[in-house]
Amino acid sequence: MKVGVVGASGFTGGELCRLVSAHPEFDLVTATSREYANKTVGSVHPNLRGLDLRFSHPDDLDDLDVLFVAAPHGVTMEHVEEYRDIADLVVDLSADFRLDSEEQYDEWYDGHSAPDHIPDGVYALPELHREELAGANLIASGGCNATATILGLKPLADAGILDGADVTVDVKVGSSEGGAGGGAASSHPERSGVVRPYAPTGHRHEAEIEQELGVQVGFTAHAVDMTRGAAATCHVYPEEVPGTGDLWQAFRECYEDEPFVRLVAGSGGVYRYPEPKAVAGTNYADVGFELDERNGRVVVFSAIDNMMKGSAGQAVHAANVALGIDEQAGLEFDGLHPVGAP
Amino acid sequence: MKVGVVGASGFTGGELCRLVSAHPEFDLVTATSREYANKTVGSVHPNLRGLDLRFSHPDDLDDLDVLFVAAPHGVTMEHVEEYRDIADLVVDLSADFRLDSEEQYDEWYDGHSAPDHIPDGVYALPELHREELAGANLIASGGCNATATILGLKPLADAGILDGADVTVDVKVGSSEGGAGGGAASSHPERSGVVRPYAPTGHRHEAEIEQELGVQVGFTAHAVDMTRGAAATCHVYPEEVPGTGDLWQAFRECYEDEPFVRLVAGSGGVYRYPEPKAVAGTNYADVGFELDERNGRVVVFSAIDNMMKGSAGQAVHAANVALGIDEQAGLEFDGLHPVGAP
Amino acid sequence: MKVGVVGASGFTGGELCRLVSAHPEFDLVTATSREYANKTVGSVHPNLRGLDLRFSHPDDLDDLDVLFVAAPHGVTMEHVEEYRDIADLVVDLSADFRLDSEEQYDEWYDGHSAPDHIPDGVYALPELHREELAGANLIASGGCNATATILGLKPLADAGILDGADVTVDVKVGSSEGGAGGGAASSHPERSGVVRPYAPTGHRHEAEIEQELGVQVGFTAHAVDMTRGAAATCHVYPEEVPGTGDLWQAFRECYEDEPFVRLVAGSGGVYRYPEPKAVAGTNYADVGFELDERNGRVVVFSAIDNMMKGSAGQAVHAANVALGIDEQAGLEFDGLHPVGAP
Amino acid sequence: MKVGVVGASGFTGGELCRLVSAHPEFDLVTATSREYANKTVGSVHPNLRGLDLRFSHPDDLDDLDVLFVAAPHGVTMEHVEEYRDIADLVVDLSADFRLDSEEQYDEWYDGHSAPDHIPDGVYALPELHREELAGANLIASGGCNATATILGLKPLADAGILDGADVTVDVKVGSSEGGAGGGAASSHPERSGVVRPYAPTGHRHEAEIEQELGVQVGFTAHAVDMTRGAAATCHVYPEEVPGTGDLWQAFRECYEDEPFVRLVAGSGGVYRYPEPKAVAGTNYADVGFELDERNGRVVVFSAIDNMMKGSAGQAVHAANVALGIDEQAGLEFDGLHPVGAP
Amino acid sequence: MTECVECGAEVSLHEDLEVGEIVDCDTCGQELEVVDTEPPVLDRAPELDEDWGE
Amino acid sequence: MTECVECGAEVSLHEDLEVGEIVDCDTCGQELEVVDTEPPVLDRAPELDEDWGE
Ligand SMILES: NC(=O)c1ccc[n+]([C@@H]2O[C@H](COP(=O)([O-])OP(=O)(O)OC[C@H]3O[C@@H](n4cnc5c(N)ncnc54)[C@H](OP(=O)(O)O)[C@@H]3O)[C@@H](O)[C@H]2O)c1
Ligand SMILES: NC(=O)c1ccc[n+]([C@@H]2O[C@H](COP(=O)([O-])OP(=O)(O)OC[C@H]3O[C@@H](n4cnc5c(N)ncnc54)[C@H](OP(=O)(O)O)[C@@H]3O)[C@@H](O)[C@H]2O)c1
Ligand SMILES: NC(=O)c1ccc[n+]([C@@H]2O[C@H](COP(=O)([O-])OP(=O)(O)OC[C@H]3O[C@@H](n4cnc5c(N)ncnc54)[C@H](OP(=O)(O)O)[C@@H]3O)[C@@H](O)[C@H]2O)c1
Ligand SMILES: NC(=O)c1ccc[n+]([C@@H]2O[C@H](COP(=O)([O-])OP(=O)(O)OC[C@H]3O[C@@H](n4cnc5c(N)ncnc54)[C@H](OP(=O)(O)O)[C@@H]3O)[C@@H](O)[C@H]2O)c1
Ligand SMILES: [Zn+2]
Ligand SMILES: [Zn+2]
Repeated sequence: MKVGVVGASGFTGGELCRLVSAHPEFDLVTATSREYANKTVGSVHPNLRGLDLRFSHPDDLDDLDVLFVAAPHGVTMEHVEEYRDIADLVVDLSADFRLDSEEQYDEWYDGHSAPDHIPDGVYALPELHREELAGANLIASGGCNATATILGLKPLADAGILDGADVTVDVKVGSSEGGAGGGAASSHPERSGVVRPYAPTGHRHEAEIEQELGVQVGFTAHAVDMTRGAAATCHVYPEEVPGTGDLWQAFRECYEDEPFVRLVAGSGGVYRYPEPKAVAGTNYADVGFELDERNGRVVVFSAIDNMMKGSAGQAVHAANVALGIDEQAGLEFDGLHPVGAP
Repeated sequence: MKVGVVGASGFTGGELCRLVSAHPEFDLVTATSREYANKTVGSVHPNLRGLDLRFSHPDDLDDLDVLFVAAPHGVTMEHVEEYRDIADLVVDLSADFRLDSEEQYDEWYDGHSAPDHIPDGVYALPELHREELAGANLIASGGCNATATILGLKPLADAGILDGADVTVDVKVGSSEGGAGGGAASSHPERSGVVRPYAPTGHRHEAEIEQELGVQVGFTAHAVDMTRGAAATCHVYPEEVPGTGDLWQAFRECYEDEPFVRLVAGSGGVYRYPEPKAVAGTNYADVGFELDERNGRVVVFSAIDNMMKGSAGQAVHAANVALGIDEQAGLEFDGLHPVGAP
Repeated sequence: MKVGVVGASGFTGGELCRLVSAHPEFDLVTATSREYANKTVGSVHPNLRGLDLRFSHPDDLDDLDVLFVAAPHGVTMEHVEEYRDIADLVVDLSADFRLDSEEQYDEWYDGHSAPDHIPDGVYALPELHREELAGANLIASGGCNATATILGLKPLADAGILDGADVTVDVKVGSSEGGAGGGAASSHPERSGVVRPYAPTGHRHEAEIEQELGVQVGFTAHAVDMTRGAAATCHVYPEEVPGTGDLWQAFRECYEDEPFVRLVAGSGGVYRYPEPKAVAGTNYADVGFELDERNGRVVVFSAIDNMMKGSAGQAVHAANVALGIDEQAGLEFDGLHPVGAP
Repeated sequence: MKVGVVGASGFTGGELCRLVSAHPEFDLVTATSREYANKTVGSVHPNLRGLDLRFSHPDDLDDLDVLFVAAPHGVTMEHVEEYRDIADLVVDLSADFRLDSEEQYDEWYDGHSAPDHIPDGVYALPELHREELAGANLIASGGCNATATILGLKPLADAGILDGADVTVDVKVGSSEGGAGGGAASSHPERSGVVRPYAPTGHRHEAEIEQELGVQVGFTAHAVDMTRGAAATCHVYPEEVPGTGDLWQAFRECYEDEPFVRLVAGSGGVYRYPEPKAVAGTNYADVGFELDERNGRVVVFSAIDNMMKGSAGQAVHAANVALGIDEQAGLEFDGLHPVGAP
Repeated sequence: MTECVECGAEVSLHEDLEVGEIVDCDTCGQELEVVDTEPPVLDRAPELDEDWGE
Repeated sequence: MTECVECGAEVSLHEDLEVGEIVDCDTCGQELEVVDTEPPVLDRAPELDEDWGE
């Protein structure tokens, strides 16, 4: 299948190029960049030095089977007609088609310029939307913080444990979440070693979380010193505190057949709970929990690589589902150990 | 004044040596280590290479004005008679004398072997106990996570905002919190780049927090990739949501005369909220907050250097108060910028 | 093919498990650990959680086609009879069979306990020994610093540019080079952020370098803040200074058909020269150079992942060659971008 | 004394503000920034939040006793008349007045626009120019890499060991060396975890090194993952190899009375040789060496904090000497332990 | 096949199991002590906490 | 006062010195073994190398 990537000079765009070019069913034929047009993809992404491909301008897109768009919010809604014309399947990584209604965009973003296409957009997480994804032709890949949160809380939502519960989500993310641009705050001297509240309140991912889980959460995100990775710690105070057995059952029911969600909790050794470096480079979401009986609290941990399960990997996974390909195709990498701060 | 440090080869003990030796009123005459006895203090702590002092054995302590004890939990309670005999003022950095009653030790620790001395112990934070500290002769320096939490939430407690509120504390800490020992989990390859839940529930600092604030909190601590620093994010859902003005007033009332607590919130630039690297090496606690009206939540951020305000700095500050010395003596360092992951 | 790994709980052993289990021709049937016998491999190596295998004791090795040994120096020489009995091909990652003669072991190590097997050992780098490797049954995988150095300097050696030249090699390595054990010097607080001379002179890899290149080098290694990776900067003062064209020719002649050596020099963008993070997780050695006409110096840069090209990857590559399998089998991963400090 | 800082919003300018404001003889009255004029100094430098000072525009400089200029190369030469008019002592941190002659500027930089002032400039290192500094009124603070190199090699130069020797200098530096600006290459995701050759050959600090030591060196600089710090490893092949005793004598003679140079070599423990994190935040240069008898090589290690001994600290030290103040005034901080990657 | 007391998943056990041996559950990772062998009975193994200064 | 065999600086020694004790030179940091006490004689202490995989 002929596959293109818009925004290929960016971080998620580069990750898509990596995944698509190693995918057994995909051929990477187009990778766009305005800034680096005509340069080799490897000149920007050193891991793709072996790729025999140069960036082209996004105005020069040709017919494709699949088009991944990894541009800032707003770009896809502006070009959606054109993109859907060019490609049978458009997978967008921005927030442009994640929410179900124009009203939600008005509330959380700056309005929507292509509202007619909103109903076609399917939220990409196969763990929640596997059936709607089959045959979809406009897919909206989720936000990375939202993905970590949704996957962590989904079992509790399904088991009714979130009904009436107070839920706080405290997220820690790496610097790649900011994309390849980056101003003073993301320069190495300022960004190294931080535990920096960057979205104390009002994070727009709350909209997706609420939509997907049906629960309102208090959400705060912190930048920490890693490049890849997002970790969500969800503090849940249920109306009725469940037992550990109930929790295991809820998590296992939800995920035992999921190829990309692993339960990690209570194990011995160094890696007892989900943590982002254990999933770096992979499409896994590791989720786990602990019961705090004293305080009537369930603590859920969820860890993903924001470049993978949090964006490019999720997008390819959803495309696989939509196209009826083996779900795990192109997403087999299991990660590294030891690994520092990937 | 003649000052000694027990446990001087450890992390907080080394920090105490640094502070004491540069303190205008203190003379560092004794620094104990069993492992490094007779070696220069500088051979373990490279920043103290200029110090003309060798470690001595803790069995050889002589008369002192002040004795700081930076040994693991249990050591001070075992030697407390001896220490108080030797020194007019004993400042202990462990948890041995932090709690008000033997019952609390039975609940949270493994019992207490010198319960008669418990009533004499004064919790070290001058922001809460300045008056009791004056003239104290047994001081219990607080836990670092507890300190960050207590200082963050104190203004809300004083203003009644915590009454009936749900409170969750999500802490991120550096590797020096584990002390100078360290097994596999704290080796560089395993510990780098982590966001690792290390105390998901049941952290013993809950006891101190509850004692000092009168409120029960759901507490979870994560190891992150820095060496010095502890950051507490406190998510508070008050019964009645205060306004931003009320919050500012609560924080200012609490801290406007405090030399070591700074309010940091809403400022522009890169450093808008408290973060540990901005206080590294200093005795400051930076505290700030943000109101989440949508979710009826107050988010409080608190950042300290666990080696300073979280242990050695707090201990010296308390000693200054107890001895009637200028509170800030020996604690004037303002930190560095830029600084990476200190 | 049935493949086993001795020392599988260690860093290079874990990497071998990862590579072998994903290798199209290999079946990982045995992974030994004395400390973790009967525990799942995934309990130590979180990236291998999906592997359905438990550690066994090294005394319980059964018949195998290939045995990789990733134990400390000395273990293989002690067990070499047994290992060669059990497996048709033994690939050792230690230094036990790297040097050509017993005399060299006496000079650089503490003597050799199985000198009869020394002649059978083939140094693993296919770039230098592809022909001897075909059909070998005892392979000695090279040292990581030596590998980086040898691959960097080989083109100059072949082109005669090293004859009579002064050569200094200044190496920077990550913390995984020290293996999974680790004392105080490799604890996170002490090891973070270092530029620490750890082998100023007399590094034992000089022996391999001299043997493979026929040139004596002044060698110094520094620990720097990364987990994976070794970078060698080779400062060469040739008797006669070559031109840039000569240098390109030397490097291209040497490596143009090599699947795992890439020439990286003078390119634009951020990644202009070889650097370890661009090869992390891969089996590539990136090599490049710059001519310093003013000082009559050729500077060669060489970067590898010490877990891969510097150990486990090199070992699998050599095994592939020895067994007549596709050289790149199991070694296709191209690395990540962006990536922090992997 | 009334002191001003031009370029106070930058990294070295911020460090100067920190040092000047805590200096017993200095009053920081002016800190310029064009971008942040009228904002508080603390809004850019969070460690200076306690400073009651706002940035002013560099056009509005008033009479001063001392003016430190921490602007990019070229600014001081353009404004030198004005600056010397305003202030009795001008200390420039750029390269504008470091070299002895206009010819050298033509060779290494882009010419000089105020050649008449070149003869007045005194190179700031008191270890080399203490006498000329006394009473100087134009001081040129040295380059950070040059400073590390010069201080490391000076004892060998004085002892004649460099005469006819081959000298290679391999430097590792932190990200603050690039200043507060920073493009893609210094963004956190790209700059983290690097060992990146950034100046393989032709570094302009060679000019200073040659001028100060009278020896030509092959110089290569690498960016590594730290924020503060520069470490120079100097590989020296003397015509006649000295003994260890000769070397100790050379180093001790050179530095035994120097307040800011410490000899660190051969010690036990974790910190055996100079390393940047042990001097972070301080004005120390740690220097040490090892003899490589096998290769006829002397390896010299030198470590500084580029923000301190490599720029702002050196500048204040030189100003202290020029003004006849206690040399160590304002430079007493001894650094931290443990400390991660400062 | 024996159930993990932590998560309820089945734990695969090797043959010559001995009382006192520690195995880990491959679903939840819980360390389990073999308290009986015929039939195998597993209980939570005593935990070794990481030592964190406080 | 005794000279350090590594760097030649004088090493300050405490009183009840014992043979076999290790002290470090405060100039060069060399670990020194006390081989005699009256008068004190110091020699280089055996070094414990960091273990680095290779
Ligand atoms: N980073 C994450 O963790 C993450 C996670 C989930 C979702 N996302 C979403 O993924 C998208 C990309 O994020 P990123 O982090 O990869 O950002 P990025 O690194 O900044 O890359 C964005 C790319 O888009 C291209 N671009 C910008 N404007 C464009 C336009 N008008 N038309 C075509 N191309 C344009 C740019 O390339 P040229 O200027 O060279 O054309 C740039 O390389 C965003 O919508 C983001 O919200 C990111
Ligand atoms: N690290 C933090 O952030 C932090 C914060 C707040 C409070 N604290 C508390 O401060 C204390 C010290 O913590 P740390 O992190 O500095 O630990 P550390 O680095 O492990 O140091 C502890 C020191 O105590 C000495 N020691 C151990 N047992 C002793 C005994 N029986 N008698 C005398 N000395 C003994 C050891 O030295 P020798 O074996 O050489 O004698 C060691 O150097 C602990 O109670 C800790 O909970 C630490
Ligand atoms: N790390 C590198 O970058 C690197 C590079 C090139 C070569 N090497 C070489 O590779 C080898 C392994 O290094 P590493 O870094 O992986 O070390 P490591 O992490 O310390 O692992 C060594 C493993 O060997 C096992 N072991 C120790 N003694 C043994 C014995 N007598 N019999 C059987 N197994 C034994 C240990 O497991 P149990 O105690 O659980 O049995 C341990 O897991 C060394 O020879 C090293 O020089 C390493
Ligand atoms: N970083 C180091 O390690 C280091 C070491 C040794 C020497 N130095 C030298 O120190 C100087 C400053 O370096 P840095 O790293 O501090 O750079 P920096 O962080 O980029 O700061 C430079 C400052 O100069 C100001 N500036 C720029 N152009 C100016 C002009 N025409 N007039 C007045 N002010 C101007 C800028 O502030 P506004 O734009 O806000 O006015 C900026 O804050 C450079 O010459 C550098 O070579 C640096
Ligand atoms: Zn289980
Ligand atoms: Zn000495």
